[in-house]
Amino acid sequence: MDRSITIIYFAWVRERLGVDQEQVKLSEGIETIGDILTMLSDRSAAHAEIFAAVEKLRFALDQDYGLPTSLIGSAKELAIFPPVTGG
Amino acid sequence: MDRSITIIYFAWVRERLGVDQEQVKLSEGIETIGDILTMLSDRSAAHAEIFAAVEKLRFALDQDYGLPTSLIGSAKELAIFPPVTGG
Amino acid sequence: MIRIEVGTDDFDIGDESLKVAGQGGGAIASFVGQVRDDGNLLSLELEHYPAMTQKALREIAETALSDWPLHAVTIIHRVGKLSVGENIVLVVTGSDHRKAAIESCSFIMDKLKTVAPFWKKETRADGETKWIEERASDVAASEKWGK
Amino acid sequence: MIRIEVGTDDFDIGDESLKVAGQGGGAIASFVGQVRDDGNLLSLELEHYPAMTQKALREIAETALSDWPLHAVTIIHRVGKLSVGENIVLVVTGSDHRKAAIESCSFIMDKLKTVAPFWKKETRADGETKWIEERASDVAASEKWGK
Repeated sequence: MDRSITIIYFAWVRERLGVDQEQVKLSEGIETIGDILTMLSDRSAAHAEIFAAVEKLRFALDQDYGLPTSLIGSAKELAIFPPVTGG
Repeated sequence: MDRSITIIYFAWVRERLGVDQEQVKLSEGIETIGDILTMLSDRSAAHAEIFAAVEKLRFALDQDYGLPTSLIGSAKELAIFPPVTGG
Repeated sequence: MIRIEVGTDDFDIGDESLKVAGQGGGAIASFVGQVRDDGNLLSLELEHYPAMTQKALREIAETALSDWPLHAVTIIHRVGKLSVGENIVLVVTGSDHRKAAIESCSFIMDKLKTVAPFWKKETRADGETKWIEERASDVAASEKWGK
Repeated sequence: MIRIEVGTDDFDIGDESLKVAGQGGGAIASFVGQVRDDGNLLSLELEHYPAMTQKALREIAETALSDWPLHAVTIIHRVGKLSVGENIVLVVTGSDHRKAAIESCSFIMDKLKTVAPFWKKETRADGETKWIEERASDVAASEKWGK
């Protein structure tokens, strides 16, 4: 089974990574949001630094909030962003 | 000293008494709102009946809320009305 | 800073909000009370005690201004005959902070209901009229502020 | 019953209040948030997560409708570049009861601030830009509702 997921970034996460979104293949053993973060941390120093401070990030799987421990399941989109500041 | 005060009525108090306002002379010994109510109760059966149920009434002396025990002092106007229902 | 209007004229919520917003702060809260259609209500007759109304409303506004960090307070209350769906009362508060704006707007309405000398007489579809009575829930809402 | 708008267009508080009032009830509460002039702020850039924003706002509105006796809820949130004094957000709630209207309006704003996927980047008069950070007071305000 060849799973993949779209990762999208917002606000300073997007700016510091320099990308809006990226597509990643989910190899065997990648089951949670945390697993994806670990995997993405290999991509660049910026990825590693940002994803190390997980308490500064928020996550949404297919537009529903999730936690690093949340299972990816069949989600097609993982959004990674700072705490929201609208209103 | 010949003191007098204007009594003004609102809402159902006004309607049941059939008068908007009346002028009364304050004879010696009339010191509180309650004293005025007692004195006015002699004027008609409606006066007596309405002023007997003092808990259904509110009072303002020169546009400030008062109680039956409040001293009239040099007030020029006593308003007698039901609990307010604006808004 | 404080704007109080009592009269028969209607008001425009948008205009009044803009005026409050123009006095600074990024948080504007407002409340509008209208004559509510409850099935067979036709209209209300709003009576007031003119010499006392302005004073009572101003005191409420001043308390709000001293107890919350507000830039502006507007209170408009209509009198006379008002039909179902018509505006009765408008309160607008402006602050730097939404909590201050919303809380003070709520406070002003609660106090206005129990302190400002207005009385409503309703006319039903069958022509019957009745003076509206004070509600215990309004008294409780007013007292909970402890001021 | 629920009206959600997210876009660059401005809104008219008066129009939106009228629309809510037209759906019944005599109590209409509203809150407007604007870009606040703090001395040297020039503008804000509002970014959002389009696929999630509508959904998040709708869920907040639905919670309000299930927890308070409301006739209508309107939430409008602007995105893009907004200068000092411009409108950012509008919430309007309509009910038979002022307590329900005001409380639910406050609830919606508190939740919107902490749940809806919007981010603000400020530009100062000297050209410096900075992403605004979450405030502990907003988190506390949101959590106090326990829902």
